[in-house]
Amino acid sequence: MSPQTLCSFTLVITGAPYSSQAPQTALAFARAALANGHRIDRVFLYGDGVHLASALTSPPSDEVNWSQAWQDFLGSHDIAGFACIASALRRGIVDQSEQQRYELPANNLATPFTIAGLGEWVDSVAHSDRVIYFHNGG
Amino acid sequence: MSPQTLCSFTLVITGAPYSSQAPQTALAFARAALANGHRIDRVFLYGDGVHLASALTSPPSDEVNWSQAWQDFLGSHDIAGFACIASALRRGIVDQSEQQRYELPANNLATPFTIAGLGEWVDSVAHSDRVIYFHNGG
Amino acid sequence: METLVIISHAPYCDWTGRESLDMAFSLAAFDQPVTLLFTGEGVNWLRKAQQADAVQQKSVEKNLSAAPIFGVSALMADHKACERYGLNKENMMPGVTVTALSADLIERYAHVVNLS
Amino acid sequence: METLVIISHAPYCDWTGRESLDMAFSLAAFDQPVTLLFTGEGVNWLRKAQQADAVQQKSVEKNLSAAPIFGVSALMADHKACERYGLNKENMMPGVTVTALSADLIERYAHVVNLS
Amino acid sequence: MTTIHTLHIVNKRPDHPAFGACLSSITDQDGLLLTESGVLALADREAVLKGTIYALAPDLQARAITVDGLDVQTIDFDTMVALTTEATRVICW
Amino acid sequence: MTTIHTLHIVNKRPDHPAFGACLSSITDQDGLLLTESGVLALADREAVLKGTIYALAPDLQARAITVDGLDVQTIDFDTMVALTTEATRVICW
Repeated sequence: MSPQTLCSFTLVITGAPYSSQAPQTALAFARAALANGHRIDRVFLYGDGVHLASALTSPPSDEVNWSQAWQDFLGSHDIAGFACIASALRRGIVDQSEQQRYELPANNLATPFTIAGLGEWVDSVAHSDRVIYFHNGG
Repeated sequence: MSPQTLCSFTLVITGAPYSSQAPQTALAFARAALANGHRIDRVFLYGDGVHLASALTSPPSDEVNWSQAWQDFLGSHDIAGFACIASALRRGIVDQSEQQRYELPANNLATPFTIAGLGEWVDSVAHSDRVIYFHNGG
Repeated sequence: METLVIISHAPYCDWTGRESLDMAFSLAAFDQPVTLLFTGEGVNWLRKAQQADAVQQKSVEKNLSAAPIFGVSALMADHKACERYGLNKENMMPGVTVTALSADLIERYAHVVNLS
Repeated sequence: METLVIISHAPYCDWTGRESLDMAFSLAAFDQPVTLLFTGEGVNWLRKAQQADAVQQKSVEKNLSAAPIFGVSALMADHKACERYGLNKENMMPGVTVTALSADLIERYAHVVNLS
Repeated sequence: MTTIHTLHIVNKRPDHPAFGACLSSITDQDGLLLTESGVLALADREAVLKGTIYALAPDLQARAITVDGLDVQTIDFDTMVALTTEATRVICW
Repeated sequence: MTTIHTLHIVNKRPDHPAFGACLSSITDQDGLLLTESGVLALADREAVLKGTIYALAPDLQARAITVDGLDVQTIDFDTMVALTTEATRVICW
């Protein structure tokens, strides 16, 4: 692939905000990808990464709210953000329909994230030019 | 301290369910402590451990729901469970009053956990005979 | 366009190993070729006679032995890690190819996943 | 009844170091004696001229240099870790005692905390 | 049961830095209790352990780690609780 | 910019097992991009790196790691994106 080729990316985030630097590194990468004319097919949250989709994250006012920053980024660029259903249910991230199905007291999935299966990731592996992972570092 | 001496314990859990074995090891330890006549002053959730206090955890039905198991244990033995406020807010675990203060769409702190400051932990260090930590392993 | 899923996390201490397996099985379910490679502490997933119920978890031994049926191309284990953790033909589950994590191995796969 | 808080996590990759500091400062705030020990990658918290804003985080350098004022008894760093990461008098923030993590050191503290 | 001075509880895999930090801090009078991934040290040909060694039975069983021929006491949670009450100091690495 | 074959992105501290796994899998034709805690390898006297080495500037700055005299290219996110598009294969360790 020559340097001029435009690419389609999928970003997979497996590290949680505040427990890893993954969401912030991924966001800077995503911004640079778009700025250089590339496309982002989707963002897929897996494992602890699903915590990024929480609507209830409230860090101190002098720290960046990475969940909010990602919601804004996805919304303003109309990029799909998915939280893996199996990872999300185990970690207490649920949307309205899961709330009803499991008779839970609330839901906390932030817009525009949606809940999806691993099929979305498989689709990325098959069709995105590059799948880049942002793991828990440490 | 002789083997017969009864002890007061504080258990500090810093590993999240499904991302660590900490909540399950801690629960087995807590049950054994009570069975042997010891007292548990309090359970303090810190760092990623605050996810244990989520009311929305919904693992597959053939896996143990560690949040539920801990809620039941604390409730039936009338032991206080605290989630550190700073850790909890960063990680999207909030009670009704934090929901109102930060104008959040929901709250997800499971009963009987309450939100508290590090002062509760300092009190344990000063007054419990033993403070035992259950960290993220790996 | 084969994918290599590397499992390097120790068993039972977190869900990373299971979630890596889920990825491999999902690829297989959608007819995407996939191979599993166990490295580091991850090779301990391959020990025979694990009793996951002792820590109130589910065993993955059955899932792993069914991997070929579900369409996973191969189960591989890094030989250095096997040596280090004393895994051999006697105590390792059947159907695992012992090999070496190397640039030559990586070269065979278009996509490599290593949850860590 | 002094507490030793050990910080062994690398800076900025997670919140463990900051949350360990919060513990130490809370003890100090309640007049409980506490010492901080940096080991392993944790010694990198002590390097001068960190620009945390480059990764949109807050610097802890100010907090650390104010530690004695807030009542933290001492800041210590493991000498092997300092050597490994090239930390010396020139590039390490002032006020840190270089020592060795050892049974003798541990012996001085009733309570030891190591978030990890 | 031997009386131990400091009880070191390690739930980390053998090549985790915390395991090394623990080994730097342990004496022959201390106890080393292996839990969770810590029990893998008993299968690890490169591990050199110190102190009186204990391992939590459920974690050994889950991982099918055997201690035959090793100088290790397999214990349950009741004994773990007892060890924490008897030791002068408990460190959870 | 050198053309690289496989791009290895490592965000782990130098003594993390994934760092070792990466080094087992890298050739001289490959690129090694250090991000997050990975940049600590450049201050680590025990680290032996391979391939064409890149380090992400913001992560270096945050940790006050200098690369003077080292054979390392300091890059920004634009270059990181370019490297991922040019490499035959990208592995995130």
